[in-house]
Amino acid sequence: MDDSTPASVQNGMDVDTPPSVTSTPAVFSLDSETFKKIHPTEYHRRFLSQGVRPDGRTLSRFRKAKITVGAITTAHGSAMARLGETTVVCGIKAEITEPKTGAPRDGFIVPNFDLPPLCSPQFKPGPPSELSQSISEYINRVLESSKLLNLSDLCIEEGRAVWVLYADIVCLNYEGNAMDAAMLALVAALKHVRLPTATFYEADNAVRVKEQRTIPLKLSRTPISVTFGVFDGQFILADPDIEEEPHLSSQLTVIIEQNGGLCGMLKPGGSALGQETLTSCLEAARTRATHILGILEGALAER
Amino acid sequence: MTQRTRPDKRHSPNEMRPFYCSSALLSRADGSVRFKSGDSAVMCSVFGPMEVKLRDEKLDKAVVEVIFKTAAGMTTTKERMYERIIRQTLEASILSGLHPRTSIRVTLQVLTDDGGILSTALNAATLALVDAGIPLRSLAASVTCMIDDTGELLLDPTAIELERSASVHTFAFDNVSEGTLANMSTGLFTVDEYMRCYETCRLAAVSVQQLFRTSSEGKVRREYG
Amino acid sequence: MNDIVTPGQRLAHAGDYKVSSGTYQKDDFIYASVVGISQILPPEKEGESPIITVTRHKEFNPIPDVGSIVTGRIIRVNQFSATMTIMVVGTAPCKENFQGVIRVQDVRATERDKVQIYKSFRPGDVVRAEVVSLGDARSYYLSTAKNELGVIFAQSMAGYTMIPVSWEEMICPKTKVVEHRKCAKPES
Amino acid sequence: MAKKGKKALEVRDLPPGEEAASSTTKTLVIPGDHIPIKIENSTGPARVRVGPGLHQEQGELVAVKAGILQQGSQNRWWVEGTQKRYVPALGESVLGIIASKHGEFYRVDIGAAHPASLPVLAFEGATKRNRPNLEVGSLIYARVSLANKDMEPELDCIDPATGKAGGFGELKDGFMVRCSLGMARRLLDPRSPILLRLAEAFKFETAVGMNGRVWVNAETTPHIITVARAIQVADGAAAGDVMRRVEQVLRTLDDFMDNS
Amino acid sequence: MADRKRVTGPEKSVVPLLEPGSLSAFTFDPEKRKDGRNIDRIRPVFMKTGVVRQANGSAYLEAGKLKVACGVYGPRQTARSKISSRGILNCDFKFSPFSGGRRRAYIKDSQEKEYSLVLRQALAPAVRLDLLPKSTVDVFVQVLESDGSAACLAAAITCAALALADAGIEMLDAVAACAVGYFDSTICLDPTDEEETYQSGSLVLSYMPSLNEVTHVIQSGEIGTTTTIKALELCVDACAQIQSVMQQTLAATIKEKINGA
Repeated sequence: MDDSTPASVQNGMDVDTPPSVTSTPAVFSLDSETFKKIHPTEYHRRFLSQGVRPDGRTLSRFRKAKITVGAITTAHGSAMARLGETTVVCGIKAEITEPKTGAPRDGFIVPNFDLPPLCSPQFKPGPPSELSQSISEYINRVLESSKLLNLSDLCIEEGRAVWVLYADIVCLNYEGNAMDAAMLALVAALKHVRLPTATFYEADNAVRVKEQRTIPLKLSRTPISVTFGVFDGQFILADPDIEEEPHLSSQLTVIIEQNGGLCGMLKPGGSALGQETLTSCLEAARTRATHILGILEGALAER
Repeated sequence: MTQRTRPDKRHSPNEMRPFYCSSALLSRADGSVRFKSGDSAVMCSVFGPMEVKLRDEKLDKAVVEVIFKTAAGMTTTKERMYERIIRQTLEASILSGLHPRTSIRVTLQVLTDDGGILSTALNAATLALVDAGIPLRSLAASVTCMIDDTGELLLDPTAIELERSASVHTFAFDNVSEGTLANMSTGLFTVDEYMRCYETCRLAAVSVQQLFRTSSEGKVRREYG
Repeated sequence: MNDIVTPGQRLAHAGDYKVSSGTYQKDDFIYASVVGISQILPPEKEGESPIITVTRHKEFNPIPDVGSIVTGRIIRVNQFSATMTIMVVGTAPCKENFQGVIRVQDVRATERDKVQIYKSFRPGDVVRAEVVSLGDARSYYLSTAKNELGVIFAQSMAGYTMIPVSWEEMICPKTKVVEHRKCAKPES
Repeated sequence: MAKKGKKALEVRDLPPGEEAASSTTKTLVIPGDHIPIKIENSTGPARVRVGPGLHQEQGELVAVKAGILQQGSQNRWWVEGTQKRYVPALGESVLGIIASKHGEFYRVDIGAAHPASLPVLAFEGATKRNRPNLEVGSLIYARVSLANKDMEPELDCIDPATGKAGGFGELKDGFMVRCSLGMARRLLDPRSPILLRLAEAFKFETAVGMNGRVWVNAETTPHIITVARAIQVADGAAAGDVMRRVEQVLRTLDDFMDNS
Repeated sequence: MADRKRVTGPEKSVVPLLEPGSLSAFTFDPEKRKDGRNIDRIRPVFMKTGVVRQANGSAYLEAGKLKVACGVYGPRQTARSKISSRGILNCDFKFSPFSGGRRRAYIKDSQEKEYSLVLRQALAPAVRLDLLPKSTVDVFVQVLESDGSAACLAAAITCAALALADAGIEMLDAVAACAVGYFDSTICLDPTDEEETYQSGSLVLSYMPSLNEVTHVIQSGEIGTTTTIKALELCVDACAQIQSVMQQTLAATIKEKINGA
């Protein structure tokens, strides 16, 4: 439905039968679904060696991205991002707090990414998984180190009151590539934030705000996260999905701007990646970022 | 060319801090190492291959567990991210298929942090795995560098230097593959700067590999004469 | 009456039909218990009421039942049993796996006292088995004591897919080493 | 059980090919190092046999552990390292502690990743009616009869050559010390200077397990402690320093005996 | 203690007060509800199934600003050594941090724990757990936006029942739930957050319309019996309306599939 793959490509590839399944040395010919379940890595390998992925995409093809902003009225800014069927919602709530003594004008931004048990059977109830903690932490670092927001813009009264922006990103339907979807929803929601005019009243040491929310945040840039999967150390898969993720030998995330400036790179271990591959991933990421920015601008204009 | 002296008296931006390691400190562990790079020091102990909790058990390979603790003993999201990066980097090195249904636990305790702690921890972990005799396909060596606010590249920066960083880059390279095993870069940087950091760290990793060899040699020679 | 029905929908008077899967009877009526298509099937025996049933609209997460043929992977072996993770029930892959155990007495039908688990299954083998009982709290009890049941896919020590040469042996095509297994007879 | 008195060399025979490294130059390898030995197409007596610490990868031999590259008889190659965790190998003698009793077998802790099982029938003369009676916590000396990465290790207490106990079975009295795997291997060498030196001083018996456990028994407790201490101080000491430390332990014993 | 498993912000923060005068005047008048509804009307409700692909069944429900998603997993093998001839129904209710007036923490609070329990009590009588030996069915509800706490609970129950039906779990009936607020002598269906601040009590009814059986009632406030009975009657009618939307939604899914095939 949301798959941007042309129908011809999808139908042209007989998705139900992986290429050369019957040539298995096994005496038992398993039906495709059973084969996929029992030998998942081999199932993917057979597709990829023919230059196509089980969902019909080519190796370098990203899933369709879709952004809508403003669905959550209880938030000061909100956005829903979809990559294929991966769906995440980011709601940003602004509250008032005291600044740190060392930085009396600086407000706070607190990003958190949650993979609740609702979104996939691989996430259990209880404390957040290592994956969601790592994504939250990396996003936090990117926000800080790329100086996306000038935190002093969040000052209401120096040394007394500043805004704290809680950016909570919740995944509703997990179909792979959480990082890209989370970053996209976050950036879209930040661009959608409107804060009310706030005044600090010395008399009762309290901040009061107007009901209308009119003040947008000033973002210094628009970083886009673009993730690649590496299969068998040799196939580079753009935007890996949930079926591919467990079989990848490595992943690479590029946080990039439209002009090609970088805000982060993350390759959390796995098989080695050479300089040439890095260069080609950076190229592909830049093209993808330009495409995503177009969609983002469209979504913000529609509002 | 004017050479600035770095806060810790190093003369060149391309100079690593001196590093040391000492091993077999914890008698109960199967392998243990203290790795020190300048004033950043990490203690690492390795247990395994040992029995694994049934729910974590993997049919075809050993489970690698990494525990990363700060000097204060805290575990926040930052430590969990480090654990994930270190675990997945070590997984690429460990021949885990030789010990299915077992667990290999790597515990990292930061003693002091003066910058580049992720690299220090990774190097400590690699050496502790060697000490424990865990079968390894290769050895992962990690190096951190930064680009400061003037655009200068500084290898192996200290905490004071990191305060002036425009971007920070940590890489891991092994002694058999072409390319990087792990990379975490943050800040604002260009593709050119990134590639310069990649190349600088790749070269510096060779000297870390040399340390791996001499320290193993020292230990074995001592015991076997 | 091939209608789309939803749970709780009243389908018929109690006496008119015999209830079957997807339906239930309460007081005087028969109701649907799942979303799907309701169907009337002819009676099983002459003189009985026709059968009413509702077929689910989508693949239900399969659950092993007594008599189900299941396929899965051996995860552990000891002298007394082989533990298997059930991945496919019939031809339906499970969304989440179940655990089953093949006890030494259930490996084959003949000479049960001579069975050695190590010579029948190895971790990693793909095995087809039949559910014999719901078993204990942890596992379903499985049996391979039929010709068509047993190992259907196994790798040799050298890591190659082996070819069965008899009911009890498989050969590595590369190293020509023969290993013991309880092999399933391939369907012709 | 047989008494393995006086000298360690009587404990058991060494596996063939491990008497000594035939190479005189000691090559140090670390994981990832390629070993320039041709293994392709080597057959017959020249066939390269790959031992612990080495791995075959696409026709090449690669080191996977750090240590000294060793060549034994029959062209067997391995890496001698400093490992402490035991990985069971077929035919090796180990010291185990009974962890639990089951109907047909005991579960035994041998310090490996998985506990080993020891069938009740794997003892000399054991039948369904006449089975050994070992308690949880008992120390046994056994042989690894099954070692495979896919399975729990299995032990027996029968010497396959004779069908007799041959020294395997429960070890009563005495004391067990732990040491590195390398130390255990060196103690098994009939020329082990440590045990030879101790044997000059007094009588004792030992049973050395390849799993880094050594059982020691002697006439008096101070003598037992002396052997145990000697092994412990030698373990991890620099090669040139081992005998000096053993002498030190022996002197302590003399002092103690003189005083008492 | 700070939650170390998440990125933490400042220790304390507060929702800002509104400037006096900027507050748009609101007083509850049953004749003039802000959204134009009559007191015996529920918000128009939109439902959708199959929103979470990895789940065995899932549903999304939107009523006005209220937005709830639910995923059902199972039947899956019951963990640990609990052997039972009946299946187990687990329910988990969670507000998203941004779903209400002030930002909520991730760790479950008492309200979420209570609602999780109510969810199970309201659904379990309808689910044929006798047909699921050794198995567990997990129901996870995530509120994206709340507008009226009682209405939100009712929406969660309805959404979960829809997801259970979508998962193909056998049920006696599709449970539908709805809420009323008591405003002195007036009973008002499906109150919003704003309206709730003026109410003196509330009632949530979970009901199986086809069987005419109640699975759960929860009421608070000092309410006379006759008023309660009247409220129940109102809810019963509303539940029938809600169930018909559920049925249409489920039937539409099948039709789509038949037409698509």
